[in-house]
Amino acid sequence: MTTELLKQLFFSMLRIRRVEEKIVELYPQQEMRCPVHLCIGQEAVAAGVCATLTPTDAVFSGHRAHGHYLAMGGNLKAFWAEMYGKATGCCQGKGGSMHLVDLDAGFIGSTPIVGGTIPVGVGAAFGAMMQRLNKVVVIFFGEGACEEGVFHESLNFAALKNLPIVFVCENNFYSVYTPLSERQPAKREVYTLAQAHNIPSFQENGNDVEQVYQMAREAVERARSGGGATFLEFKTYRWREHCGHNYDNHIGYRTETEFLEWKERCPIQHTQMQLLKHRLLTEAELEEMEKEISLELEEAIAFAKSSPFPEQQTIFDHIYV
Amino acid sequence: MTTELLKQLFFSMLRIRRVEEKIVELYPQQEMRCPVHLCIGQEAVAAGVCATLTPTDAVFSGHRAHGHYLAMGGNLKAFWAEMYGKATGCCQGKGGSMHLVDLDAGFIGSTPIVGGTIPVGVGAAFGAMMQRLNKVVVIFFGEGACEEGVFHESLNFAALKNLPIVFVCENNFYSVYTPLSERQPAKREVYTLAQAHNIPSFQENGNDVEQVYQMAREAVERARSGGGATFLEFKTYRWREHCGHNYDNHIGYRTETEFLEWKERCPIQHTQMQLLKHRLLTEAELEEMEKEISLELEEAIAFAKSSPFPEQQTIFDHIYV
Amino acid sequence: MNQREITFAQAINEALMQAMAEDSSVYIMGEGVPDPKGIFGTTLGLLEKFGSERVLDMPVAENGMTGVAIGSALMGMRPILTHQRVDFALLAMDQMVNNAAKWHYMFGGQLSVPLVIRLIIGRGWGQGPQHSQSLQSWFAHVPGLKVVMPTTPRDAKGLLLASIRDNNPVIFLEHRWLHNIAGHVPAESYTIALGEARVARRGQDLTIVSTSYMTLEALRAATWLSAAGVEVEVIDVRSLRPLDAETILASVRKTGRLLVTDTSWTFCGFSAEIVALVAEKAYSHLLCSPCRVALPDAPTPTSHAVAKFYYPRAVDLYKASCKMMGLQHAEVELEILSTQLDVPDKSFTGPF
Amino acid sequence: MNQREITFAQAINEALMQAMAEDSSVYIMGEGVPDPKGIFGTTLGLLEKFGSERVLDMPVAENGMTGVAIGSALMGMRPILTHQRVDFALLAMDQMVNNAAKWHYMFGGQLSVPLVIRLIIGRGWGQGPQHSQSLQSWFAHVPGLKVVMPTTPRDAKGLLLASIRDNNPVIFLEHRWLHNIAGHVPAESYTIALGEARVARRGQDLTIVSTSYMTLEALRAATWLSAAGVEVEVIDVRSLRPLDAETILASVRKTGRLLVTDTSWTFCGFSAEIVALVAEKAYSHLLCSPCRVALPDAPTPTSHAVAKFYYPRAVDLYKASCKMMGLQHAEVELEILSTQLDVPDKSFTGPF
Ligand SMILES: Cc1ncc(C[n+]2csc(CCOP(=O)(O)OP(=O)(O)O)c2C)c(N)n1
Ligand SMILES: Cc1ncc(C[n+]2csc(CCOP(=O)(O)OP(=O)(O)O)c2C)c(N)n1
Ligand SMILES: [Mg+2]
Ligand SMILES: [Mg+2]
Repeated sequence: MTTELLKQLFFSMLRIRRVEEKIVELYPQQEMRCPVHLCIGQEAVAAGVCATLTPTDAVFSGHRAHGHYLAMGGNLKAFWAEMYGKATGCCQGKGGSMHLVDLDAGFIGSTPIVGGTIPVGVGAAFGAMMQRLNKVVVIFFGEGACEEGVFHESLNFAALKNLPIVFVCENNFYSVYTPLSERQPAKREVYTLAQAHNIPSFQENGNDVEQVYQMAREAVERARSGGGATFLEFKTYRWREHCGHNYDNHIGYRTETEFLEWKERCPIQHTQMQLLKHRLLTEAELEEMEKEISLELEEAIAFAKSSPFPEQQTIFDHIYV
Repeated sequence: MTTELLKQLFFSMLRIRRVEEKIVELYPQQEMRCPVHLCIGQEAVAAGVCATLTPTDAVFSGHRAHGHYLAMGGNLKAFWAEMYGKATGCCQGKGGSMHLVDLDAGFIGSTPIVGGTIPVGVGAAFGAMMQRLNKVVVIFFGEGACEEGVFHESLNFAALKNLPIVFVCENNFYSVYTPLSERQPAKREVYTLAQAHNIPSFQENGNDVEQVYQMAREAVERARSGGGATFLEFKTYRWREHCGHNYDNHIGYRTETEFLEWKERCPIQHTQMQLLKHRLLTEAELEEMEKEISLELEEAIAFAKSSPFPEQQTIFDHIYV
Repeated sequence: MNQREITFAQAINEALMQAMAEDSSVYIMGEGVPDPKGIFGTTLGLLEKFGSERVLDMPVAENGMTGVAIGSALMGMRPILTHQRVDFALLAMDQMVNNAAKWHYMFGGQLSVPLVIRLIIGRGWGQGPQHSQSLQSWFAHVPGLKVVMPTTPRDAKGLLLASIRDNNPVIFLEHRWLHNIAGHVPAESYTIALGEARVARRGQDLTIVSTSYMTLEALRAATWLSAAGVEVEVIDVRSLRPLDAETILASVRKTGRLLVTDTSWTFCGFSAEIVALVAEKAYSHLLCSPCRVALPDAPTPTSHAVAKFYYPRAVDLYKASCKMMGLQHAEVELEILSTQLDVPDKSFTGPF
Repeated sequence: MNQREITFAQAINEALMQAMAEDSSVYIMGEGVPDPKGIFGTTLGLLEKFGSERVLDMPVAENGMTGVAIGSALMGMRPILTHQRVDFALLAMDQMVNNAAKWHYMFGGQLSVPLVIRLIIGRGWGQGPQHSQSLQSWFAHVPGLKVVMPTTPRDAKGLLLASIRDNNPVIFLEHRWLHNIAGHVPAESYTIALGEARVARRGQDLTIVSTSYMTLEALRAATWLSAAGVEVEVIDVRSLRPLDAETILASVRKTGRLLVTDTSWTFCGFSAEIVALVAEKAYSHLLCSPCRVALPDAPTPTSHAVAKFYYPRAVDLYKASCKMMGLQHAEVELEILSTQLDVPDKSFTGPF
């Protein structure tokens, strides 16, 4: 991996982190009046996978989608405006945090029904193939979504039609507060489910952006060259509460120890250390990055705050074309 | 396998065949005014599996359920009366061919929504386990049902809770007129889907009642002794049209050759030859069996024909308890 | 004047043929679509003409395949998804309602889902509780969906072509008992606008608002009523959502009497909406209580001996109308009662 | 007299506690049931008391788990299945409607499905199009299901206990904005019969028929109207199926005016059924057009800036009532308009 690329991946992760942290900071102002599912701790998957794509590809995601949207280059102003319920939001205020879209960036949409965008993504790949568009579709979802029947229906069809898809499962071990042990049989790795549908399936450390990138690149290449779908399971960890801006280790569904172990394995810290250690990144450059992000953030938030709310009658806009 | 048992299995298959053939004979009279999904050609699975169960176990099935009902010892009179839409039918006329039940025989129910009874069967096993009932649940379905998401949801839960279930998949290669190749990825055996859920899974010739029996017995024993669920895939073949009493090889969705090959492998013929060859069955005994079945059939049909139709107001019976 | 007659099923088939020929982004998918029976004949010949890429069967996976259709629509395709019975769509409510109906809305008008879902509803020949439901009232409840139920072959073709060209998800419900009925259908490609009811018969004494197959029963009742001196106006709704409220209200304002008949359950059903609409908007014009004749409050029993009492018929509309008109209805020997009631016509020998 | 006050959520919790203590075949299952938040507090403490065999979480697999619940019910268990939002039940319509609603019927009365499905509906705090639907009209359409929507803590407990003891599948819909509202609840175990409406306020000028949270809005409007000299009778439906038609009809026969308010979409919704019922059965008693005040014909927008106009409020009921009474409604400074409209109370800070 070139230094340039690694720095790019690092920047992408850092940017996601800072955006999420800004939500943490501002959420208590009660101006973002919608549920938020933060991805702090999971940034490497978003950054690593999306770096292998172009805006002419197509990305889908679920409720925990901020990172995917941002890593694909989704417009930050439109993102913040959407969080604030403004008319200038990426969904004109119709969606909030759980519905993101930026067609120019290839981010087709995220929705909060668990598993809901999986068949839609498969269909997008199918539609693109029928139209001979050279599009790779990436669908992000959690390990919980693999319990929904529609996940299997989607994989079966993807395999049947040899569709250009990369299924990206972020296995963070929990569905809301429920551990895997209460939901799936013991000693069965998630990625083997996809294998059963004849889809090449791999498992990797989701907190190492280089490994994520390598694995995703192979999968995307396979898809692009007609080799069909791939399933990637990345083990990772969500730091904050399932929904909301707080920490919640104290409420008892997981241990502080477990959290701290994963915090140790912070994907951003990890890459930063490597970059610094090998002198691929200077402290000055790092500061520059932080400044760039912070500036962009300030602008976006100012934009969001100063944007108008949608008018009452927009309730009836866009129900039908 | 004891001769006694083999003869019993043979008799069970023969009885199913003769019942189905009688439907073929009488259906054109237009007194059975409901869809019928005959299992001619697939009798070995029903006979072999159900012989390993007792009436305190619980069996579920789908649209092609006649054989399962009969092999479990479902009441023949109530069966015929149901086919004729009579008040004395096993569902009092509410169900017809696609809804069979005989609680005394352990046949809990069959319904025609593909995959619809799979989670219900799993739930029955769960309920029985919670109540410490020593019950094994068998769920019959076709390979088409394995495409429904609920199939996977059910298997996941069965594995998670280590439930006493035998999943029996009759793979007859078609869903209505659609071959497997248009529905599932090539070179992927159906039983491997279940394996992915951590369920011991096997594949066997579904036209050899001895093999079916052996495999089912192991699975039932595993379930009964706390070993959890097993998935059995039996390859077999439906001779008649998907729904109805005719042959339909001429309409073009499958070849006459394919049909004839499978007809050669008639499960009943196969066992009969073996029994006769080893002189375990005499021609006289065979005749006796035929006579017994024919007599039982005549009685059942007479019962059905002479039974009253349900009264108009029964439309409103049994909507609520 | 071209008075070419073809059946409802042939009209559907012709619409599909023409839509696919006109627009290469139209494709059709469903269990049985390319098979030798071709969805009661409605998809026959499509495979041969347009190939297996555009005319395809599918796994038995209704929710997933609905999602697939939606996704392909987002990429510019115009999928037509078909289920042989509306009951199977119960597995796909998530994708139909959570995604198809809302995609355009929830992303602020970006992209749309030009999807047609053909669902076949039926009655008779022992279909029973899980194979003969009629769920239009559910679909009509959901903003973002359009819901169409043609009665005549001409409407079947024109409405299907309009549905396919529509950029929104359209639920297109075909009653099985209409498939074999013939009528005049123009040969060329044409559309009938969604959202316009059809006045199937003019009259000034009583308005019957009907959906799908019940329109035929209404017309039958109207003939008998005419003989008894009552002129019925029959309004074939055609499009349940958007609804042509004006045509219905105008008729009731004229006749002062409203009878609604529908193939779905009465309670909380589409017929309730029509009565509510009229009660709210034309209350002062009503000369007597409005009335609903739709499915009784029970699942479908299978036995033909009782199913024949389950489904409302022309005779029920006739009786209800007489009552509304204050007529002592003659104990007419109604022909309909002498025939088998679980088949649409003599050629039908099951299963569906 | 014991005037112990607890919240709606506590009342649900108490009902669950008592039902599980009384009957060992009762078990409760759902995403989040045993977790630290305990379904908005309604299932807290159950795990500790009854153990993980009877209080369990589940995979994210709504259709399958509904089937599992049904199967266990067939074997004599009494499952209570819970989804944190009704929208998730869209994935389970197949098992709810094809199986749960029909099992008893389609097998001729053998076995039954004593299943309670708790579904939570809500509004506000940016839940948006896929997380705030209100689907009671769908469930109420289906014979074989019972549909319950309590408003008061007392009813919540009594109706839930009755639902659990009922041998049929009961869809039990809780409005999220009711959970924190306190009221008198008897400590002992008691039931309130399904199928009986509650007259929440007596009056002779106008009848408001309301469901769930809208009952509170109706009572608020009734207070204002009383000040304007209009005495409103508020009927809290409680049980949508079976429906207590008699109480509603008797009230309308007395008042001559009907306003229906419901948390679901207006078009083809439950409010249409009530208007249709009254139009059919009490037409001659109506002094003016009946009126519906329910959700507008749009998916839920997320932005709080527009969501506040989306949901009907007491003020809308007030205005509609004034119109029906022929009153020029004073441009009152209605307190409600000055507060945030996307939260039930000040303690609420999201997300749901
Ligand atoms: C169909 C459906 N069922 C349940 C929920 C409630 N829910 C929201 S997020 C979530 C967790 C899903 O877990 P996972 O897929 O692992 O994603 P994670 O939150 O861990 O990123 C659940 C169950 C939902 N949104 N949709
Ligand atoms: C949910 C659902 N989808 C579609 C159908 C239509 N259908 C009836 S039987 C059948 C074939 C199923 O194939 P399989 O499970 O292999 O059973 P087989 O008929 O081969 O015994 C189908 C698709 C249905 N009954 N239910
Ligand atoms: Mg997770
Ligand atoms: Mg098959």
